[in-house]
Amino acid sequence: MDRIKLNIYNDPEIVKKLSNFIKKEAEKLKKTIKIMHICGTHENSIVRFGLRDLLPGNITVIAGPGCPVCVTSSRDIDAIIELALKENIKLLTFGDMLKVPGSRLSFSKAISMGADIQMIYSIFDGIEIAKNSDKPCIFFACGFETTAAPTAAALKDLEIPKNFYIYSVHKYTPNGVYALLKSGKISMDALILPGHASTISGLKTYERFTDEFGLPSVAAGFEAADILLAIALIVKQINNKEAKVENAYTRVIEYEGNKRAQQAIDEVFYLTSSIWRGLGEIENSGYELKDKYRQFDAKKQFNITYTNDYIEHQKGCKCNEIILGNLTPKDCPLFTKRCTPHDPIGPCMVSDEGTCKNWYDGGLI
Amino acid sequence: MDRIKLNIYNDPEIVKKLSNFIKKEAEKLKKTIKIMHICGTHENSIVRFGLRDLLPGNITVIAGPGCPVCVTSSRDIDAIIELALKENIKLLTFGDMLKVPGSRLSFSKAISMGADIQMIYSIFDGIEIAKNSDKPCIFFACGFETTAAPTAAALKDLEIPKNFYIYSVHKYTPNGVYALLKSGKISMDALILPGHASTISGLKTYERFTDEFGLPSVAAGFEAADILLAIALIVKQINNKEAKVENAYTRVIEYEGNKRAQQAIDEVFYLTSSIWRGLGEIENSGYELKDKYRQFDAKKQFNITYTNDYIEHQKGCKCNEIILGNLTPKDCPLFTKRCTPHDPIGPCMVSDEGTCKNWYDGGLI
Amino acid sequence: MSQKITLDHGSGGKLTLELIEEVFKSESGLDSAILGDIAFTTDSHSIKPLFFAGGDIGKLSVAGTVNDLLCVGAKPLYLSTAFIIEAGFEIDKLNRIVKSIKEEAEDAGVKIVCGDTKVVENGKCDGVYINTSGIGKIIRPIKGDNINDGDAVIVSGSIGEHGFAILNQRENLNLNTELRSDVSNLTDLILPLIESDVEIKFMRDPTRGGLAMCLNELCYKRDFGFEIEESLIPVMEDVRVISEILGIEPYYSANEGKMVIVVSKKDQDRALDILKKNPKGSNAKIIGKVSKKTAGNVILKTKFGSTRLLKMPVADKMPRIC
Amino acid sequence: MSQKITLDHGSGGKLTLELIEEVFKSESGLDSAILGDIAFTTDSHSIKPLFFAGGDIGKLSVAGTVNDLLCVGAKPLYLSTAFIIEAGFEIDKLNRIVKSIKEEAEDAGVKIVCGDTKVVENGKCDGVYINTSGIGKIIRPIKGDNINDGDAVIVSGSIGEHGFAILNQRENLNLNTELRSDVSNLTDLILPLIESDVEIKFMRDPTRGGLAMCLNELCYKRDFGFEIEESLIPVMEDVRVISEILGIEPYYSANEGKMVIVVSKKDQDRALDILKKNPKGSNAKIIGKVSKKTAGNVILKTKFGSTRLLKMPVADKMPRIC
Amino acid sequence: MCLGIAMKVVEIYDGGLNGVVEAGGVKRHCFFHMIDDLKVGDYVIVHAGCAIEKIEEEEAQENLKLIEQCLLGEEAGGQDKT
Amino acid sequence: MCLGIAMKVVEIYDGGLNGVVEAGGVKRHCFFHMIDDLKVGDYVIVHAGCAIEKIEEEEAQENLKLIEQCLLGEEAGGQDKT
Ligand code: SF4
Ligand code: SF4
Ligand SMILES: [Mg+2]
Ligand SMILES: [Mg+2]
Ligand SMILES: [Mg+2]
Ligand SMILES: [Mg+2]
Ligand SMILES: [Mg+2]
Ligand SMILES: [Mg+2]
Ligand SMILES: [Mg+2]
Ligand SMILES: [Mg+2]
Ligand SMILES: [Mg+2]
Ligand SMILES: [Mg+2]
Repeated sequence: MDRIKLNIYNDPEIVKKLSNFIKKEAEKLKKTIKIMHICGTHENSIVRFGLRDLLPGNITVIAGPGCPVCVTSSRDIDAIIELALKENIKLLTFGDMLKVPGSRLSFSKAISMGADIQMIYSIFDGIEIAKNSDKPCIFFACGFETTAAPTAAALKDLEIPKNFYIYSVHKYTPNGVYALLKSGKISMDALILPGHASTISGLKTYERFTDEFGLPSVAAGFEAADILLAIALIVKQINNKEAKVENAYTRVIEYEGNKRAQQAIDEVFYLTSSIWRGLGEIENSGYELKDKYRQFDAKKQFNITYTNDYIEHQKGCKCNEIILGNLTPKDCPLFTKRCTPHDPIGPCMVSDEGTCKNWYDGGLI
Repeated sequence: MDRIKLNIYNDPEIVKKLSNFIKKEAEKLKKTIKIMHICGTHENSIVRFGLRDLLPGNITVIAGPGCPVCVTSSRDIDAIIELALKENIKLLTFGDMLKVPGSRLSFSKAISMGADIQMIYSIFDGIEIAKNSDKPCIFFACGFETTAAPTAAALKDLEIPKNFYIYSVHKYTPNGVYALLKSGKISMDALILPGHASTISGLKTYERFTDEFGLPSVAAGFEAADILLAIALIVKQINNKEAKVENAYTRVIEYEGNKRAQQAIDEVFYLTSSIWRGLGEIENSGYELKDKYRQFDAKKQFNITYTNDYIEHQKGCKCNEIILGNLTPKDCPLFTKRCTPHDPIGPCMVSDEGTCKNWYDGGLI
Repeated sequence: MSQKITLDHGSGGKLTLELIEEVFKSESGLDSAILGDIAFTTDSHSIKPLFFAGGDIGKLSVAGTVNDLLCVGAKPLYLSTAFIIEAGFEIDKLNRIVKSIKEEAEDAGVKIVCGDTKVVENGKCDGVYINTSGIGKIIRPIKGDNINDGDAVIVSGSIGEHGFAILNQRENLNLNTELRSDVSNLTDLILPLIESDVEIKFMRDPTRGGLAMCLNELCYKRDFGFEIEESLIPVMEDVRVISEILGIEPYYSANEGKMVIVVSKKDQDRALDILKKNPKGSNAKIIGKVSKKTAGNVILKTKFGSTRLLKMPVADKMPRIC
Repeated sequence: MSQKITLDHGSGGKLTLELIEEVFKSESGLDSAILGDIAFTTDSHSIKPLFFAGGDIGKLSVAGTVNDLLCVGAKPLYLSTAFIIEAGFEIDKLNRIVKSIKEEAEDAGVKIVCGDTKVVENGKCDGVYINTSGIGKIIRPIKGDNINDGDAVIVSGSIGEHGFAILNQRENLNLNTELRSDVSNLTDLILPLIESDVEIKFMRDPTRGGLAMCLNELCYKRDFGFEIEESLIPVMEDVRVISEILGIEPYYSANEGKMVIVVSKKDQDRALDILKKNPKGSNAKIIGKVSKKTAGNVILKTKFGSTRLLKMPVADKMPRIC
Repeated sequence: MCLGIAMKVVEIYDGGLNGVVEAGGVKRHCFFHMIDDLKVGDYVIVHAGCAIEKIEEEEAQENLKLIEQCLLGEEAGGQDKT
Repeated sequence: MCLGIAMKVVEIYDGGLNGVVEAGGVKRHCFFHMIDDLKVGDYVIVHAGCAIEKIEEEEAQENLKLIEQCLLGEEAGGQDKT
């Protein structure tokens, strides 16, 4: 990679130096600090690179509500599975969504019961599938602003076949996390801000985190050096008694975010209150299609039934506390026993971004 | 079988004696005679027991239009297959019908294309299937009066579920054969009358065969002795210059037929003109449901499309001439080459009652 | 040959034979390969219903492979089992099948030494398919050569039971009968024959396509045929009745625990004696003989003194009514 | 264990292992059975798509069984092939598959000596399933015993190619890549090793579940584990990129032409030399060692000096996006 | 046409409309809608699960007599090896 | 959240809306709806088949500088074995 040296971020020398720097810097810390990241892919990198091994004992890194699959409500999963079983439709969704348990069924289990559900890699592939299908194709669109942006851009700029519909469960991270901070449900000493979601939203929106809650907030990329750099900057801020938004992933994130993406989102979606699995309703945190796009809105074009007895977490599952960073999977009595990636009890055991799954796969247990 | 000695009819001693009697009696014949049976099961018995081996050279036994599967028109087969492929229905029919080629498809091939078609042994089993199904179940009802009678009795006497329908291609033998005789399409020196169809119709209706065409006509059962007895009686009639209807199957056939069966048929069906595959339309030869039973009549309750370009016999197929007894399978260039029971060209190669199939399976070729 | 595989290609009849010739270009015609002093064979089993009167797919898949090893004069020793299972299949049923495999293997004196398990999408399999492959030790190779005019044809017991028992259940024919599949390994029955000095020319288990297929296959493209006395073929009364009800001759109905054995004429009675010592052979019969005159054909002589060809079945026979 | 079989039971991962333990009660843990001086193995193959970049189900089914025979120190000799074919399957495709089987068998030096063909209803199979069973002559039995601390772990080439090539095609991921399945028999590569005096402790082909499954299975419930240096594992650049695009580590992606070999430390370099003489072994690497300390576990040491568990996969990994 | 076989009535219910027939140990449900005055022990011809006619003893005798008449003619005429 | 990887733009069409990206020999169709002024040779972050941001050279330099600043601090502070 010619001019832009991307290899540097997983160079062992640099990583070790950053690790040493953090250890040195951490000696000055007055107490053990808890740094929360809010991005499943960060958790994945941390586990994969063994980064917790490289941190001093007085720095704990925990995972917050950063997996869009984990925070998708059973209410929506139940409703769309019901539709797929009842009507002659094709349901499209991302691979990580397939095993997420709803109240009774996951998408995978619905497939065994005859539902036509297909994994896609991208909304654009989904549109192609619809073009070649004579069924209504509904894209169960999950994901944070990073994924909402392509959905919006596609609807805005592409010719969408008449049989292609969106069921949006897209969510907006900054508002979700802000609400949780405000409610006191989560607490930490500093935040690692998401790398890719922030390319869309930009970092300005996170200034309220520093201003209102005094939390050092540093955006990070996904290589080992990226995450350690963010932690280094956080520790420096804490030692300097600062609390500011910093960008440790400048090669990708612009402070103002991606204007074109923001415009596409604004054009297509509006923000409204949304249920986050296990966390309840959070205002201004969910993307719904604007009326202008109602013809593509599965929620409006199909007769979708919602029930009130949906189950977000089976008894015993600590997912909601784990998502909030209050507990770790080790605190859940079901972890690795009744709850495994094969037969997950809670959503955190499903996606490779889910904390429980991440710990199951590669955690040192 | 206690009082009623049924074993006697396949006793080798008796069969040999009858054979000898025929040979003796045949010495008196002035010319080679051609005896036609009009029953596929007779052909089957003749082949299975090797009866042609037991006849003298001047007696030829040929097969007439006696296989209900062979005379079912492609027009009906095409129409019902089309419906089964298009609509969400279950089609029921007898095992022998499955491989009969229509213009393009057989029932078997339609199954591979996703049609829901099930073999049944009896209409009564079909009714039970309908009771346990939430689909409309259409019974493609083929067969001569022998089979039309149970269909009629069932409709008349049983509680029929609302989702059970009849597509009748039932046919009435005596009228069909009478029309063929009258048209001169078939010719022979004598007839073996069907054993089981005659239990329903009785033998009186065949008196027009002897009266109008001077044909000795003897009804026979299906054991080796039954058939030889009928042939013996025929040869005797010819030698005596007689032409009368005789019953060589008195243990089963009553001369007047089965009155209750006739009543059931009259109650449920009316006779009308009907297409016999390869033979064209024959008046008063097809059973259609009376208006009273229209609610069960698939032809009235479903939107069935008939085309005019249905193909009764593929090019080269001699089925129609074989059915008429004018040719034998050996005269067909396709026999055992392009036309086999696996991929039959004509209907005569399908049913074990079909002459071509019978010759293929056990004929000495 | 048509452009697409049809069910008939798998019926074990003529189409299967042609497929094997034309696509697989295999010509051995033996139930097992003879490789020096070992025999090797394979069979995949799919059957509906999986559990049937007299057995299940597990028992069937062991018996079938054991019997194929016996056919070439081998003592069956080792079996592999490979499962293809449909997602959604009940583990209970799987346990029953595995149990049945173990019991039949024990009865047959073989060890199951390796296995495999694959799971396919729901609907992409009919419950479970089982492949068994087997290894046996050749006691003496029986290759179907040196067949002479007049050699005796023996069938080890009454025919047609498996096919009709299955058909009745599969097609819901509602025939209430004690009839059970004859599925069984024949180690105890056949091994003594192999170990005797009876001159065995050929053995084959008359499975798919029944006795008719088995005899026709044995003489397919060979310089001999068979003359069979119809009245000598052992058929149980219930099989005979079902045959009449369904309009299917019992010769076309599958067996899974019978053997057709061709022995030199001089040894025919001794062979029968050996078979009859075992209960499984109590109905064994000499049903006819090898005939060079009828090369490639199976002639059935009726009890009336007439003859006819017993043809190779083309496809599975279906019950008929009209 | 759940009451019903799921696709995960067939993923080759942890659930498969548990199913085999609990239902089949098999414990050998070897890829082939060792029966005196012969090896015997079986595998049924179902793959979607049937024809893929780098091979097809025919090649796969030969290579898989040949490689399993090599695993126990046998020279592969004979193969059986048993087809389950869906009615409606094109005979042309069947011919291509059979051709491919023959070519791979020839390349592997094995003879196909027996076969079977079954046809099932349209929809009751995914085109075709093929079982191959194989017999080999034991050159020296490799049973996975006598494993010592410090024994070297070798992988015969770069990993993950088969799994990603298939996934890309099967799920229509539209990745335009030169990547091809590595499917291949390893006779030429491994036989010289077996015939050498290198002290081989254990061999296994890292198929379903990839390297992660293979290593975990080797030490499953054993008194040793592995310490693997992540940076030593050979991964082609395109596999690494696809791994990142899909969010699936290459350790979980299947291989069909690779071997994991545990040799005594003293022989590790000689083993590597032998492998590297063959083009198929040109990327062979020593990737780690046996460690008694980590019994039952596979520890991955990152290039950053940190460690983590490389867990046994539970189910097939699906591409992820969020 | 019309495969039919003789079976013995072993059970009758529903006022004579339904029952069970048997032959060689094989039993099957059978419909008797078309047969009058059926008794257990009677023989019927069963076609497609339905009795289409009863086999009466005297008529069976008659059938045998028909054969005998022929054979008497033959026996009188000249017997060969049989 | 949001798996994304850096890939190089190797083809652009549809007036900049569509194109092809590449990494390690793997190419994939990519949508560029959200990126202005894209040129062949540019690097983008691809998420779910869509470029979500461009990686600019000067910003990449900046990123390295950030690390260097830390490490300078460290090098000054006390270097261990590395
Ligand atoms: S281990 Fe399973 S049950 Fe426990 S918190 Fe995680 S997802 Fe919930
Ligand atoms: S052999 Fe076939 S083509 Fe010829 S007449 Fe008979 S059915 Fe027709
Ligand atoms: Mg076999
Ligand atoms: Mg066999
Ligand atoms: Mg296996
Ligand atoms: Mg294997
Ligand atoms: Mg293996
Ligand atoms: Mg076979
Ligand atoms: Mg009467
Ligand atoms: Mg009467
Ligand atoms: Mg930009
Ligand atoms: Mg930028």
